[in-house]
Amino acid sequence: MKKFMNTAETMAAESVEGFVRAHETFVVFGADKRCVRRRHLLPGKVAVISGGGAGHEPMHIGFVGQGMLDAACVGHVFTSPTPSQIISAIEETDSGNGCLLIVKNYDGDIMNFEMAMEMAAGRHDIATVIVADDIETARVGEGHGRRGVAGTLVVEKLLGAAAEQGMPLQALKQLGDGLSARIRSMGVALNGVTVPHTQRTTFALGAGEMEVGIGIHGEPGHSRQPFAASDAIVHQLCETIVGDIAVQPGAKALLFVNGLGGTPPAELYLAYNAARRFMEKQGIAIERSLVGTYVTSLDMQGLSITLALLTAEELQLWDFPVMTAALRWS
Amino acid sequence: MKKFMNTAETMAAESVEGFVRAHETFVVFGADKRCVRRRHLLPGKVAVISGGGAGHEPMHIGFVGQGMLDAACVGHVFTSPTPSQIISAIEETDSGNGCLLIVKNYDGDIMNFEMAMEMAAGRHDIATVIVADDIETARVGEGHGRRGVAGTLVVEKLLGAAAEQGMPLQALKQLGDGLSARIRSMGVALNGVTVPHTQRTTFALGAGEMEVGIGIHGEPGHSRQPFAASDAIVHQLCETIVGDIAVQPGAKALLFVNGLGGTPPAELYLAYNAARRFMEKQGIAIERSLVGTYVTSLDMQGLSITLALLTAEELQLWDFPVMTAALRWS
Amino acid sequence: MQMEPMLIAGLIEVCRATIAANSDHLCALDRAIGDGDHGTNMRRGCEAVSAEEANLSSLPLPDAVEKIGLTLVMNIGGAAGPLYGTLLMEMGRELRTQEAGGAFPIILKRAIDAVARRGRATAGDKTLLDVLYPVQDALAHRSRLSDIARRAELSANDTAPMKAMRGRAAYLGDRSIGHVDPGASSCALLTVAICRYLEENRPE
Amino acid sequence: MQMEPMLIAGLIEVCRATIAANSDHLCALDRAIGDGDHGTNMRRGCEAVSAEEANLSSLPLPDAVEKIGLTLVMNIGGAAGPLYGTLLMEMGRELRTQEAGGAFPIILKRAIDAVARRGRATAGDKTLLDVLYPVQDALAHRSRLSDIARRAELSANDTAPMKAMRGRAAYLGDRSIGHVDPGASSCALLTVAICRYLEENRPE
Ligand SMILES: Nc1ncnc2c1ncn2[C@@H]1O[C@H](COP(=O)(O)OP(=O)(O)O)[C@@H](O)[C@H]1O
Ligand SMILES: Nc1ncnc2c1ncn2[C@@H]1O[C@H](COP(=O)(O)OP(=O)(O)O)[C@@H](O)[C@H]1O
Ligand SMILES: [Mg+2]
Ligand SMILES: [Mg+2]
Ligand SMILES: [Mg+2]
Ligand SMILES: [Mg+2]
Repeated sequence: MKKFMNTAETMAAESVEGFVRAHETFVVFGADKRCVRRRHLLPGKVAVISGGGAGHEPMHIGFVGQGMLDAACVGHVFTSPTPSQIISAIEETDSGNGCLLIVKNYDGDIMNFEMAMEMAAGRHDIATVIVADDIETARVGEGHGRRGVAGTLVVEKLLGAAAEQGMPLQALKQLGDGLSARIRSMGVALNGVTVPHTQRTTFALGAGEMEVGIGIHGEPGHSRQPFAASDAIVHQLCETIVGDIAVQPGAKALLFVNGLGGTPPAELYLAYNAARRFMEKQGIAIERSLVGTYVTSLDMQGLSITLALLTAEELQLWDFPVMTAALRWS
Repeated sequence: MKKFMNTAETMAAESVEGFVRAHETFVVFGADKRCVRRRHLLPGKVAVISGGGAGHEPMHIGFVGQGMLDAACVGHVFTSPTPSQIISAIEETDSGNGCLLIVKNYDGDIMNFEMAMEMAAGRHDIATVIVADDIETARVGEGHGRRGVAGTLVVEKLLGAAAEQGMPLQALKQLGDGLSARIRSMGVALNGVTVPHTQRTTFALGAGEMEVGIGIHGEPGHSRQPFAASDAIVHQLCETIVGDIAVQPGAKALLFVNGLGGTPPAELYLAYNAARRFMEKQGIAIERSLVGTYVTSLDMQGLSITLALLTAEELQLWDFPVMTAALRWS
Repeated sequence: MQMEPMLIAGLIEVCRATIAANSDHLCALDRAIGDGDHGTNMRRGCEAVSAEEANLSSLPLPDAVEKIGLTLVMNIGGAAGPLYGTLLMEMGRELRTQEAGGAFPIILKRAIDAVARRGRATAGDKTLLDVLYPVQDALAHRSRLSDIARRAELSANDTAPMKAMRGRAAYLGDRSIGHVDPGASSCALLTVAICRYLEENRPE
Repeated sequence: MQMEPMLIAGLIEVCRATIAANSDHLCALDRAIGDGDHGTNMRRGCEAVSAEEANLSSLPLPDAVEKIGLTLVMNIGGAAGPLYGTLLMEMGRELRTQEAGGAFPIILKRAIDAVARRGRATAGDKTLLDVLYPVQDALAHRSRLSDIARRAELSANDTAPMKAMRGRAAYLGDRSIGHVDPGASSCALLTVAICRYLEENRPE
């Protein structure tokens, strides 16, 4: 394991500090560096807040800025942020119009955000949207739900745009809850990752193996399979996704190929090419595309594919101007 | 070596095809897929063209679009494109105002672009800017010049913006030539890369080693050193850069930390943090920053640091709206 | 069971030392079926509590216990923070309402139920609850300290054949079978350490 | 030296086969001091020429040779494309201007000089020039084909102690010493193959 780091203890903090300095025109640390928030808050809008463990950069701090998140909290590596961080983010960004918390469906994230919400409830109007876009896990556990993975980016983009346009808290929650049935992701890893604290890989793969159905915390996935040609891998992921989501004839979609940290752009585009062909063969019109390294698992070599079936209004929210470190258009 | 690929022969082409499909709103293939060009050319402007081997994505195709390149040619992996590709790019984008070729200083690139220029010279007004920002090589070879590496992005951004604003060919060439003394890059690799055709790594590093002064073609670097803490590595790179470039008091700069393909954003930001501190200690005002994976060497784990000393006008060119796959702002 | 400031300080230290000594082991357990950080998480929490020790000793027992829970919540994060935090915060609150001593098994039962609610988990889900409930049961049956400790250890081992239904390990489905749950293990380690300490420093 | 269509076709095939058989070896040499693709590059070029063979055989010799060069340039890319391409394009042009036969060493000399200009390189820079010039010299001295082949092989080996001054290998400085230059090696392999073929098919 060779990483650009100084000590495991300071790694996440040093990285976030570099992030804030690199983007200081539009983000700033909250008090005691408990969160990263928009430098210029827009008064009158619902505050949109997210957070999670470190090791998934650029998510979520890379989505802080105009048209997306108002604040993001970063925990230790692969460890949910604490309620004190989340409360701090709420206090710094709530302009009196309420806060929407976007939470990935991990027990740790859910519990910490929930405790923060209980502790801050008296002083703030708070609603929560849980993102649970991962495909594999529903088959495994019984009813404890899917993980929140790369689809989180889509939810945060759409809700961020809607909030920027003045949508009130409850409408935002409804919009967010309505998305969950229409966003699905599935990932594959070519290697396990090394958690800096322990200097050990979370799982080890042989030269001819891959791990299918992985999440973003370095945890092993649904099954270990022989490594295969890219088209075969992409085909398997896409087939599983399409089999799990109700595709109406004439469906319009966003197709998102996400790198897990150690996979270069060229390979992601190659995978996108196959995914796009697959989806179009299914009669799904790919109206928007995103290819890049956005939701990572440290330096994991691998990728995930996300399909989001979107309405015309939601596609407009996707197109709405955004000005963050990781997503930027106008 | 596990990569998302089908066959080594088709890898580059499949990847570029995925790229074009993902960004089809603003890029399109040229005839016979010999180049990737802006979908909507701006008549009346000088055409800005670049190119190089595959394996460096998103460079250069990721810089095609409004405010940057008009066309880019992609060769085989680590192999300069052929004159036929470059001639095709010239023919498709020259609106009669001439073409500026931006070429990285590698013998292969130089020779192919030169032959293209000779073959197209009768029909087109062509000028060339050579980018040679790499720091280490000047010390090694005698006078054959430095390699063109991540600083190429800066040159392409500034010249692309100037061309978009109507700057004529010779003025663009002058601007480009003038930049070369003020842009310096240096890179470090934590592992060698596997060239898909040969399935073998270009150089092998032990668990405790790193290769300092590497370029972007997987070639070994200037020296092999014991792997170190990030701050020590960054310090060494920055010190070499600052020692090689004439820094005037009050200098304003762009600081660019570039990932080589296998290094995740979190580590790049951590390195940026240290680089920024270093530069500011030297009295260099970091006016603009860029952190990300832009100029890669397949899936190489590693990074490069680029310092560009820029005038106020050049900073404005940096800020000028750009709408490409990899760089986008307004 | 009469707690004194000295005893609180001793227990804090004994817990901190136990986790520190077993941090790598807990991470290894978590690597097998989770994300490899449980030891690190617990150590961070225990160190934060230790750092607060001077303030804690000056508080009345219920307040001290609740404060320990809050300190865990606010410093650990992950799943362990809210779970261990809720356990102690609820225990502190229960201690405060049930001023009369002697009802500790009931207090503990209520605190454990709060943990189960927080985690939407029940016994058998392969979590720290699978140590907490048996320990509470032993306590309710007035078992000797050494038997409580033994029960905790056995219960942790009993999580190995279980299929995880909660937490990250649940994502593995059947592949979680055959591994001891890290949270159950940390809970057993702490129980054993606390029992041993109480044994040695029995306030009689 | 009278070339015939049959001979051209034979030479094209012999070059293609030689490169195909040595492609991995050339990549290995290029991995040591370059980017590992020289064998792949040369193979792509030779295959493109082979694919054109039917068209080429119908052309007059100078045109055929120039067209081979252009085909190499337009298909190889990298450094090898312009270098080998220039060699053959210039040779074709020289063959055309110097219609009278017999001056082949001079024709070759001019073509090699064009390669040197294209690469801004000179003898001793550890490139294919360090095989081309000795081969031309041997030819000018009317050496036997087998001696020319031997000279090419020795010259390629002689690049090992040189320090590269051009091409990617130059970035390595002193670390380029001790390795045979891939371009020099491909050039020697082709020379040997061509000499052997001419020996066996000597038009006498
Ligand atoms: N929903 C839950 N209910 C009860 N216990 C849980 C739950 N989720 C996780 N746990 C416990 O937490 C332990 C993992 O803690 P830790 O590794 O610190 O957090 P994380 O899973 O966030 O990395 C598991 O071994 C299990 O005992
Ligand atoms: N400037 C140059 N002048 C002459 N020969 C050169 C020059 N640059 C490279 N070469 C030759 O080309 C060979 C490398 O070719 P190849 O690997 O196909 O191209 P690339 O270096 O672009 O990957 C070197 O071994 C050397 O013989
Ligand atoms: Mg964790
Ligand atoms: Mg090459
Ligand atoms: Mg864990
Ligand atoms: Mg090469």
